Amino acid sequence: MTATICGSYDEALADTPDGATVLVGGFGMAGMPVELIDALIRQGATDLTVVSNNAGNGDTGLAALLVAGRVRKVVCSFPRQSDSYVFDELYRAGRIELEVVPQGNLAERMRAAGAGIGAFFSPTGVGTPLAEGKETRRIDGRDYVLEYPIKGDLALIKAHLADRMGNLVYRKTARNFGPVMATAAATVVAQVERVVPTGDLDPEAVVTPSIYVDRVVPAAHPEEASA
Amino acid sequence: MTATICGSYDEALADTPDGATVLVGGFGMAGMPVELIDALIRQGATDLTVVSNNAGNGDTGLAALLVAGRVRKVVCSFPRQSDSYVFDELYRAGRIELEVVPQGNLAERMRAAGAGIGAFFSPTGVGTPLAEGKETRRIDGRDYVLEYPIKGDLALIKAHLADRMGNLVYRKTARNFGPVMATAAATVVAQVERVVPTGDLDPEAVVTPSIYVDRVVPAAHPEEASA
Amino acid sequence: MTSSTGTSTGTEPRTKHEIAAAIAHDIVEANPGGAYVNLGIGQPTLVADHLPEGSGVVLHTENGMLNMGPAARGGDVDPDLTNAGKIPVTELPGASYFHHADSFAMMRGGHLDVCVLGAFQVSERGDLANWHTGAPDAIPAVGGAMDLAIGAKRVWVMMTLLDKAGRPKLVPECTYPVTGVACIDRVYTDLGTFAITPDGVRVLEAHGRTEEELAELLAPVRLV
Amino acid sequence: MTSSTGTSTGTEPRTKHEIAAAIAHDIVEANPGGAYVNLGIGQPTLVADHLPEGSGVVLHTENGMLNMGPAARGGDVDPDLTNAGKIPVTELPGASYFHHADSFAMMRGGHLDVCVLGAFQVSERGDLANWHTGAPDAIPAVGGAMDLAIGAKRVWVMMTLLDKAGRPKLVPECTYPVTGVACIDRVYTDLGTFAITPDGVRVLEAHGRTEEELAELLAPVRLV
Repeated sequence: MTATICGSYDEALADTPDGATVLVGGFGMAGMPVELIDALIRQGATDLTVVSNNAGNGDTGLAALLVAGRVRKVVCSFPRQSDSYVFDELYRAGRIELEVVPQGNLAERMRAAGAGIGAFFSPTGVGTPLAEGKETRRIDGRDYVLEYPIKGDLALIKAHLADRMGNLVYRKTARNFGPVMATAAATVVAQVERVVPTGDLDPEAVVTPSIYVDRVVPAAHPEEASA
Repeated sequence: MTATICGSYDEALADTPDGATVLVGGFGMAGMPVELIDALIRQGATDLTVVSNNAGNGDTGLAALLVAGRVRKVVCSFPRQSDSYVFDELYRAGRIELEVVPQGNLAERMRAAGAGIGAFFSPTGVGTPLAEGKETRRIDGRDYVLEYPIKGDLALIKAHLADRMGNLVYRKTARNFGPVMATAAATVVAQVERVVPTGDLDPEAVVTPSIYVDRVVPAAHPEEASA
Repeated sequence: MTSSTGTSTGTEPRTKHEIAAAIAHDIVEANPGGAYVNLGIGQPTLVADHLPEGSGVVLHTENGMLNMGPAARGGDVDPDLTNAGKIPVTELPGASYFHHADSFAMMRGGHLDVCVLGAFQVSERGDLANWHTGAPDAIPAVGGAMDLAIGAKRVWVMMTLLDKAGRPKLVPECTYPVTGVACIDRVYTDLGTFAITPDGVRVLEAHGRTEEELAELLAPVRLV
Repeated sequence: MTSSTGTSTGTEPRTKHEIAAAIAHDIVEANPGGAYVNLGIGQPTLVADHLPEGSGVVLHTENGMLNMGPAARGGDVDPDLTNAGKIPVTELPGASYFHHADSFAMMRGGHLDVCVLGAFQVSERGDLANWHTGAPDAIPAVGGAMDLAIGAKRVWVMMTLLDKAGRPKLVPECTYPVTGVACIDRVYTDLGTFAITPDGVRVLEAHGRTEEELAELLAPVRLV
């Protein structure tokens, strides 16, 4: 199935089921698919597991999804931030589950999901509370902890440009989790600044090949979708 | 240590020790660092383990290294080719060891070495003779075989362009094993068509970041090295 | 889903081009929105010639490219642009290049829709043998075969039903060393097309043989 | 290798800028051919201000960039270009961008030469505690701390030697939850610079304290 260029954020997320595991790109605001998150709130799916580096800032984006009561569990590396009061309150009230994962394990576990790896021995977290209860092994004189893939039902990511096939390029450090999340979810939705004609992206510089992308929503010119 | 631009292939390999494990890029002739292999033959290091997709064709390149008696063991996915008579003879005479590794495991095992992964459960090879004696595990209903990293002392790769810092870009399918081998060896030597000024490569399109590259040998204009 | 190019059961064995056309037809039919497909070295590459214009089928080559075009000719030949069989090919608009670890991650992660492979043998439970004859003096060489065997949502085989000695290649149990276990779900041959199902082997089409003749030829393989 | 900016042992405690300068000096001295360095969030970022022109030091930020430049100001601010502390930064010639899995592979694979981190505590065998105070009501948040702790050939700590209550942060055993085990090989503080060695903690420099006073302050940590 090659990618579909969608006319709206809402169209792209219309079929999101309750209970889905949703990978959400971004590191801080860079690469954060804010418009897709807003559409997910409008769409109404609930009982979600959200996998993202952070757990929302202020009252918008992920925080708004949390406020709306749609999220059962957050898997992230860094929930606690200066303005993560929405998550903090829900967490302290016991109304949301949290799995804290070291950032490198978070990325590598999604990479494993995308690459068909069943599990891997990670050098990160050994001897720490985050490895408690996990299988460890000494290999070639170094200790490792066994980590399992994190697979999404849905990934929401933000890229810079897409071509009509769904090839993606990113901008600077907004690339962050986008490419790895794109490999790790059954359905991948990318919001982009613009959709360019197929052939306009340099094949040597494509970061996310079209095979990983199911739906693309252009921001600047949504009317392009019907072109 | 940032990359050194070398004036000759010989200079780049002068310190290769006997017994080294050498990762050699290329898939067929595309991406094959022929001039570096020739320099390795001249340099004289012996008792080498060579990790490469193939085991040499005709009488040149890897085959010439094998003929010279410098290689103790070959780790590759596909030694047998229409013109791999040099390897075939050595192998049948019991004068060279062979470890056959499925191509995807070969790539992923080097990727693991570069990424600090201690070992990983691979979906490839399960139930086949190439998994015999290896640890297997059923994870989430699927069987996997445990594979370990392949780390090189030296990697010889071919790229298209380098900048003076050692950032690399490749050409088309000649990219193949280069980027992953560059992450997996203690010393990485890249032969390139040309060295361009730092800043001339698009940071979004760099494939091998300079951190992975120790020495660069330009082909077209070796006099650049002294510039 | 019905199989093949409109026809059901033929009275003549299929040529390799007819098999390739049937596979191309079925890829398109099973994937109306387009498909990402890897065609193994050898006869499976013929499938590309039968994909209709605008099918949305995108070809992957495991040496690091999506949207591979036809074989290169004359001045189009570029030694840096080959397929997995090391034959010079071309690039279509929308192509992308990636390194070997990324390319095999794409396969092993199950992102391709269909992979078509040649085979020495396929067992009735879908084991594939296509990398090694088992001859004691043969030099083992696997390439990407074991990754391809498990490297797509659906892995199909294209082969002759009988070997040169007239023995069936669809067998109760592979006698050659296997490439992958329970990984094949369909087998396209000159004499018939077969689905590997949990209950056994189902004849989808017969060509130049009746279903009864196929059952006799393949026994003791369970046909259902 | 001698430590610090030319001086050996000072009579005054070092300011954070002096500590940063000493670290910058030692990075350059230990890596005359240039170095790939990650500077942790907070005070370690000050080290960048003290790297001399032409040092060959290339800064990595774990959110996916090599050759990061100074903080962005005014019109240079680009929301798509930040460091790991989410502060807008700039790009130097020779920069490259990569995704999070590639960036952390770079760290975890041991490709960085030096990483400089803040700490709550460092133990005498080099355990690091810098992610969690252990307070029962604290919301756990680790970010990249555990990857950075094991993410370079040499991992150095920059901190005050004493906490706000005057207790040493270089301790026999971490009482806070650890970030990494036996991962720190040098500790730069206001009162002294310490090497973590297999035999114990060695005072490389003392500032505003004599070595004897440091030994008394840090006891029962073994100073060698």
